[in-house]
Amino acid sequence: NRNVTIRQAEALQTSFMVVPIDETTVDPAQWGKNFPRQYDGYLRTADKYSTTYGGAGSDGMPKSRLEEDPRLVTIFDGYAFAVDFRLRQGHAHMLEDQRTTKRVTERPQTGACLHCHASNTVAYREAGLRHGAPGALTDAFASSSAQQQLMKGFEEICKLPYEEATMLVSHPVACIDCHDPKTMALRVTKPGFLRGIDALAKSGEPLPHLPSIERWRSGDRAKPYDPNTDGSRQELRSMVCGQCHVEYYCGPKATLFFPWNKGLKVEQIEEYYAEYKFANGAPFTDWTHARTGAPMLKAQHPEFEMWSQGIHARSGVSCADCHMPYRREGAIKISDHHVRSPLLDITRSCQACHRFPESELLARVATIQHRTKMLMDRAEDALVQLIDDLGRSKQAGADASRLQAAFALHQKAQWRVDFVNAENSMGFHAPQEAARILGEAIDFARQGQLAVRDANGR
Amino acid sequence: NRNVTIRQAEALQTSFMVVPIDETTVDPAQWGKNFPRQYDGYLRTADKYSTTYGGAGSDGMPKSRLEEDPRLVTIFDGYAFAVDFRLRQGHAHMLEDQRTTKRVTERPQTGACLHCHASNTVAYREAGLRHGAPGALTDAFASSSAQQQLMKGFEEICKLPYEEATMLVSHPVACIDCHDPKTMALRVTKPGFLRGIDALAKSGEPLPHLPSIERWRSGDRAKPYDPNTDGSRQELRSMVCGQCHVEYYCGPKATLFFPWNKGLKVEQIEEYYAEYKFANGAPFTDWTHARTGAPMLKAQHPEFEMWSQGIHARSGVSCADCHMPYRREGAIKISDHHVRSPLLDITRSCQACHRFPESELLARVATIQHRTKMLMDRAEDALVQLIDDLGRSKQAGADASRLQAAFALHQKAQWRVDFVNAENSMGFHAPQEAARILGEAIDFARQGQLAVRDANGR
Amino acid sequence: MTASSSFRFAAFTASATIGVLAGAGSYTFVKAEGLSYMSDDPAVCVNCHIMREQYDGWRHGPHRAVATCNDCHLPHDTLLNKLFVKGSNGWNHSREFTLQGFAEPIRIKPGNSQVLEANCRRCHATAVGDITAHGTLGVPSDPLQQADLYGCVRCHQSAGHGPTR
Ligand code: HEC
Ligand code: HEC
Ligand code: HEC
Ligand code: HEC
Ligand code: HEC
Ligand code: HEC
Ligand code: HEC
Ligand code: HEC
Ligand code: HEC
Ligand code: HEC
Ligand code: HEC
Ligand code: HEC
Ligand code: HEC
Ligand code: HEC
Ligand SMILES: [Ca+2]
Ligand SMILES: [Ca+2]
Repeated sequence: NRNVTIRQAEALQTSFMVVPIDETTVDPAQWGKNFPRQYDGYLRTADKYSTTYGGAGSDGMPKSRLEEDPRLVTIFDGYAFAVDFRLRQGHAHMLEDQRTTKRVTERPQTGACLHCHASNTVAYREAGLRHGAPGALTDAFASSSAQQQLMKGFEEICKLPYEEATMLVSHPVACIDCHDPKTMALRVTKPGFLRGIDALAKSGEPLPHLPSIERWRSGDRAKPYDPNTDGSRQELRSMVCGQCHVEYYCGPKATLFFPWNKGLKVEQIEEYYAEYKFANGAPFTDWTHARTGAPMLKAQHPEFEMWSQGIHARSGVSCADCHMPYRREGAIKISDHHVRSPLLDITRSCQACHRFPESELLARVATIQHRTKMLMDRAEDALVQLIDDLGRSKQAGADASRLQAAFALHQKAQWRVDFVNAENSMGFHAPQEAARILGEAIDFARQGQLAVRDANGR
Repeated sequence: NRNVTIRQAEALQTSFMVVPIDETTVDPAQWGKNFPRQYDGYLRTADKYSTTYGGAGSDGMPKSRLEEDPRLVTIFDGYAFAVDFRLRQGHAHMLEDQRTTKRVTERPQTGACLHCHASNTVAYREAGLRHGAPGALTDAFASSSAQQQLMKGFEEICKLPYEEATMLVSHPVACIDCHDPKTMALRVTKPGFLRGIDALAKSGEPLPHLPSIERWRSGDRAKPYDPNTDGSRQELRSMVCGQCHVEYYCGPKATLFFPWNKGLKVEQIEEYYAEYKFANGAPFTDWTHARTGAPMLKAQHPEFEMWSQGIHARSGVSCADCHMPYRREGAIKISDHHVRSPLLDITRSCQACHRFPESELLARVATIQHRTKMLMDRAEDALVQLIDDLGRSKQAGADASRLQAAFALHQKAQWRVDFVNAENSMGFHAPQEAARILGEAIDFARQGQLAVRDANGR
Repeated sequence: MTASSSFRFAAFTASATIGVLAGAGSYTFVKAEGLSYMSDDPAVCVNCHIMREQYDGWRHGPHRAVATCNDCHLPHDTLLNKLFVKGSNGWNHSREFTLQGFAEPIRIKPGNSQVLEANCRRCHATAVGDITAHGTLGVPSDPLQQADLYGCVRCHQSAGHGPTR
């Protein structure tokens, strides 16, 4: 392969292996000895900041989304998110923020939560070995024994109560979760993603932004799709993020999963949940709304899903392109491991591709985000009014059977509002798609109000 | 832009003035003798075609929008557009299509209609001279005498009945409407646009896509903004189209005008109409809805306004860049005067800027247009249901005073649905803005239905 | 000489011979423009007005002072390879120019974008050593190759000819 020869010929050894690292090396500080520049950036994810919609504030506790938008307390009534729900901050805080949220301290949670809040590649494999998976921790990650260790351990840790499980990990996401210690090539290691992308590949949904899946589909499909061997480097620059920045189910009733079996669009995920049955045969739902009694779905940070609907994804622009732009350090270029809002570094994050002044690029983002926010406010108002109407007629003793239509509309409307609100770019990752989803949300919420009136014979 | 200067040079070298042309030369065939390539393209606008949403069909009468979407008959009930409303076709047909539409043959119309359906630069000036405007027809277009002729004639012709006025013109839009016969430089000649852009310049609305206006604003404003002297060439490549592809008022109650005094956004135009009073002091309205009795606004082809909200406009991409792409003929490049859907010539229209395969670019447009269409269907359904509800309660004898809120919502909802439906790119010119507008439309329509129920004490 | 370059040598001789024998096409080729390919002077690329846009772009681009057309568009691994690509490009473009059969806008061909990226990395090896060490950034990089978009030009599209829009 010609590329490989070029690479070997030209790759200059600008970083030196001062300490050996392998599949057992969790501590980023060790990796950092070999790659000090990347490690420095990685550590800086502890920095706090705010943009109009990004970041979580420049000091103290991350800002509360519930205080910023009290409608959310009504919207999530009866669910843990109504108790404590904050803005996200840098990777360095992920483990601590999870351990201290009231959603964990005041509500029982399982070890599944750790899937995206800690470096657990090794923790999973060790647990797998303890539970009888074959091989040794030093086995290459790609080996079938290592894969069995990973999946077995994942299943087991998901079953543990959170307090027990969290003792098994000690770092936020770390080098080993995204990199092969031998080659430093990118890799995905999170079980939820490995299963989710497999289901997605098997689905019929066209994926122009993931050409390696399209290629796999047109092949004999003898082996299942494997992102680490079939995926291109450019795709992996997004997939490593898709390990966590996705919608998920993470609760006691089933092992953590990504609902991608029918595709990544909001209505495809909704449809999958609608058909999904828990082990006990019960239909899928996250919780029952306290005010209305309607069965609810909770959407969480579908960045990967929304990005997939946008023009950037179609154009081969990866998460890392914008959130980990190349930066020059001395004579050489590295990927900025200070993962954060691109608006803090427009020059590197955007201007390589967009030859417009920084002020103009900021204005474009502001326009997109403002349109999204205005429409989202409109949708949340409609949703809250529906919840009030439903709540009132329940109190007035209207019998639930006549409110079924309204319940269904409540779920559909809220699922959509939540999908955009939980997504963290305020519409930027897919501007028209975000607006489309909100338009539907408004329709379902208002139809719900009509259904309530009509049900009450009026 | 250097390529451009080169091309101008080429254009001049390679076209020989075989016949003299001046401000009195209306007939494009005359101009065509000097510029045969452009003339050939101009003639080809007679060709018929269809894309998914563009064109008007490959043969016979242009397709009827009313047959394609019967909801429009309910939506425009009581207005001429409910009688005859077709898809647009090429420029060559503009005059004939206007003369033969039932909106003209079965409804009285004024000469104002001709503003955008004929070459009338000369017709206006001649009429102006007849009505005592100073100077001669040969005066340079920029001269104050010529401007007085133009405006006077425009006012007079607008007052005539259509049948009389249309005898004064004999060509669809022609060279002289967009070009200075001496230099072939672009120019705008339509009174409605000259007044509209003046009002827009005076407004406070930021116009990042029209930098010459921003520059004029920051100056001493001694002279009013003049697109023909202040506007850049790139801006004129859109403004010549903005002479006609815009929202307008064109009726008996006031001289034709473009409602741009507060800006180009859908709600800014709405606000301007809300404050506008006709000479007789009556508030502004286009017609009263036959089914509901609500005062209505009609939106017409706001391409210029929608384009202004899109990323392309902000990026300095003009109408002509996409709809009149440069094509090489032998050694020189000319602007394709066969103005039509860019989807019929992706290579020249898009690939000059987008390094993606034709299939991919077509897929992008399809995705944007499909999202828009789905949301528009949703909005039209909501609107029609509101009209039905209002109609029913009127029949049921509900007194109008209690329905005021619902009437207002009917107008707001319909204005927005119509704005997107009348715009001819099915959302492409500004994808997120189109979706935002439809989201609002849905909200107002459904709120209207709620208002009806609540008004009827139920 | 390696197996591949000896094949290339054969191919080059072949294309050169065809060039000499091939009537009108080779007439143009010999007459002037084709020969331009044998020079390293950018001015001669623009013997063809068709190269004007790129020439002007290059003259306004960030590399005008440091790299000429051939620094970027011809291989610099072996002389033979350089001659071969020169010959075949010169031949193709002359033929296309004579027949006027090429598609516009003119777009770099897959083979030539590989050559191009190799040159970026030849000159900037130090700068990009870290980012390329663990996996190529990746030719093919041209979307028209229906492949993933990676490689230098994905972000530095304007390096050669300035902003193209
Ligand atoms: C084309 C550039 C681009 C791409 C590609 C992109 N993003 Fe973003 N992202 C942004 C911008 C711009 C924002 C808004 C930042 C702000 O509001 O401060 C954002 C916001 C975010 C946020 C919230 C950031 C904060 O400061 O709170 C997260 C998390 C995020 N993106 C993750 C992702 C993931 C995961 C992917 C890939 C699946 C991705 N992004 C792809 C540009 C991009
Ligand atoms: C192991 C899971 C995981 C992976 C992998 C991951 N993230 Fe995150 N990311 C998180 C969590 C959890 C947070 C929130 C941390 C907090 O608020 O305590 C977060 C926060 C962020 C933020 C917000 C930063 C801020 O200061 O507001 C951005 C931006 C972001 N991630 C982008 C990315 C990108 C880009 C990638 C891939 C290169 C990525 N993430 C990979 C879990 C992950
Ligand atoms: C599939 C990946 C994933 C799983 C599983 C997951 N998280 Fe997160 N979590 C994230 C990402 C990504 C962010 C940052 C983006 C955001 O805040 O929306 C985040 C943010 C957070 C935050 C900070 C912001 C906030 O919501 O207050 C807390 C706390 C948190 N998660 C707790 C939990 C708990 C508790 C669980 C288990 C019930 C859990 N997470 C499961 C990926 C995940
Ligand atoms: C959330 C995922 C993620 C984590 C965690 C992460 N990296 Fe990276 N890293 C990336 C991405 C994405 C790239 C770009 C790789 C590419 O383009 O192929 C990268 C590239 C690199 C490279 C190649 C040179 C460069 O800068 O592009 C090195 C070396 C590296 N990372 C070291 C580290 C070290 C050391 C750590 C831990 C301190 C770490 N990474 C943690 C995602 C991650
Ligand atoms: C690696 C290249 C690349 C990077 C980095 C990049 N973009 Fe883009 N951007 C594109 C491409 C490609 C398109 C699609 C249109 C086109 O083909 O030019 C696009 C489209 C857009 C659009 C219009 C489409 C939409 O979604 O509204 C905006 C706005 C935009 N980019 C802003 C940004 C901002 C802000 C950043 C940085 C946070 C950024 N881009 C980073 C390549 C990039
Ligand atoms: C970036 C490219 C682009 C720009 C700039 C642009 N358009 Fe369009 N336009 C399109 C596309 C694509 C369509 C959809 C064509 C279709 O559906 O067949 C379209 C559709 C139209 C149509 C309907 C065409 C038909 O076939 O029926 C009209 C009229 C139109 N545009 C006028 C304008 C005007 C006036 C401007 C400037 C104010 C403008 N366009 C700017 C790309 C553009
Ligand atoms: C004098 C008014 C006027 C001007 C100036 C004008 N148009 Fe039109 N345009 C029309 C009318 C009227 C129609 C519809 C004709 C019909 O359906 O009979 C039309 C139709 C079109 C169509 C649809 C073609 C088809 O076959 O469906 C496109 C595209 C278009 N115009 C683009 C432009 C562009 C781009 C410009 C500027 C370069 C422009 N127009 C300038 C009045 C104008
Ligand atoms: C400000 C410019 C303008 C004015 C004034 C105007 N038109 Fe048009 N007309 C257009 C443009 C642009 C199109 C093509 C775009 C479209 O069809 O939406 C068009 C299309 C048409 C068409 C073909 C499509 C259809 O609607 O059936 C008819 C017929 C027509 N106009 C009649 C009229 C009549 C009658 C009047 C006067 C009441 C009038 N126009 C006034 C600009 C104008
Ligand atoms: C609806 C507006 C419109 C009409 C009508 C029109 N043109 Fe043009 N013409 C343009 C635009 C836009 C350009 C591009 C000008 C520029 O880039 O400065 C152009 C450019 C030209 C040029 C310069 C060379 C080139 O092709 O770019 C010539 C010559 C020309 N037109 C001749 C004509 C002739 C002859 C007619 C009548 C048969 C005509 N035009 C009708 C809009 C129009
Ligand atoms: C003269 C240059 C130019 C032309 C011609 C052009 N574009 Fe664009 N296009 C851009 C620029 C600039 C952007 C903004 C993003 C960026 O900066 O790359 C963009 C953005 C886009 C986007 C993403 C933004 C959005 O509105 O969704 C799409 C899709 C797109 N173009 C499609 C097309 C199509 C289809 C055509 C042809 C009908 C076309 N473009 C013609 C320059 C152009
Ligand atoms: C004989 C006239 C002529 C001369 C001299 C010429 N070119 Fe070209 N060139 C063309 C034509 C014609 C094309 C379009 C060929 C096609 O797209 O099939 C082209 C295309 C190209 C391409 C893109 C297509 C490809 O094959 O990758 C490159 C790169 C290129 N030329 C570089 C050069 C360089 C460098 C020089 C000077 C050493 C040069 N050209 C001199 C006529 C010429
Ligand atoms: C610094 C490197 C560099 C130099 C020097 C350079 N080019 Fe290029 N050339 C490029 C790049 C980069 C591209 C775009 C490749 C892409 O986008 O895939 C390109 C593309 C082209 C193309 C194809 C058009 C296209 O957009 O694909 C032609 C023709 C061309 N160059 C000719 C020339 C000529 C002639 C010269 C000398 C006057 C020259 N180049 C000098 C880097 C260079
Ligand atoms: C013949 C050697 C050579 C080749 C080939 C070359 N470069 Fe350069 N490049 C240089 C030198 C020397 C500089 C420093 C010029 C300066 O700083 O003014 C430079 C500067 C740059 C810069 C920084 C200046 C800027 O554009 O902002 C970038 C980026 C760059 N090159 C990218 C590329 C890419 C991408 C390619 C291939 C398409 C390429 N170079 C091919 C020698 C080369
Ligand atoms: C994902 C986008 C991206 C890709 C792909 C990319 N670069 Fe860059 N490059 C950048 C950014 C951003 C900078 C600016 C870094 C800075 O200023 O700190 C840069 C800077 C540079 C510089 C200038 C460094 C200096 O001295 O100013 C050179 C040279 C360069 N890149 C060459 C390359 C080469 C060669 C490749 C292919 C191997 C490449 N780049 C691939 C984004 C990219
Ligand atoms: Ca969920
Ligand atoms: Ca109107």
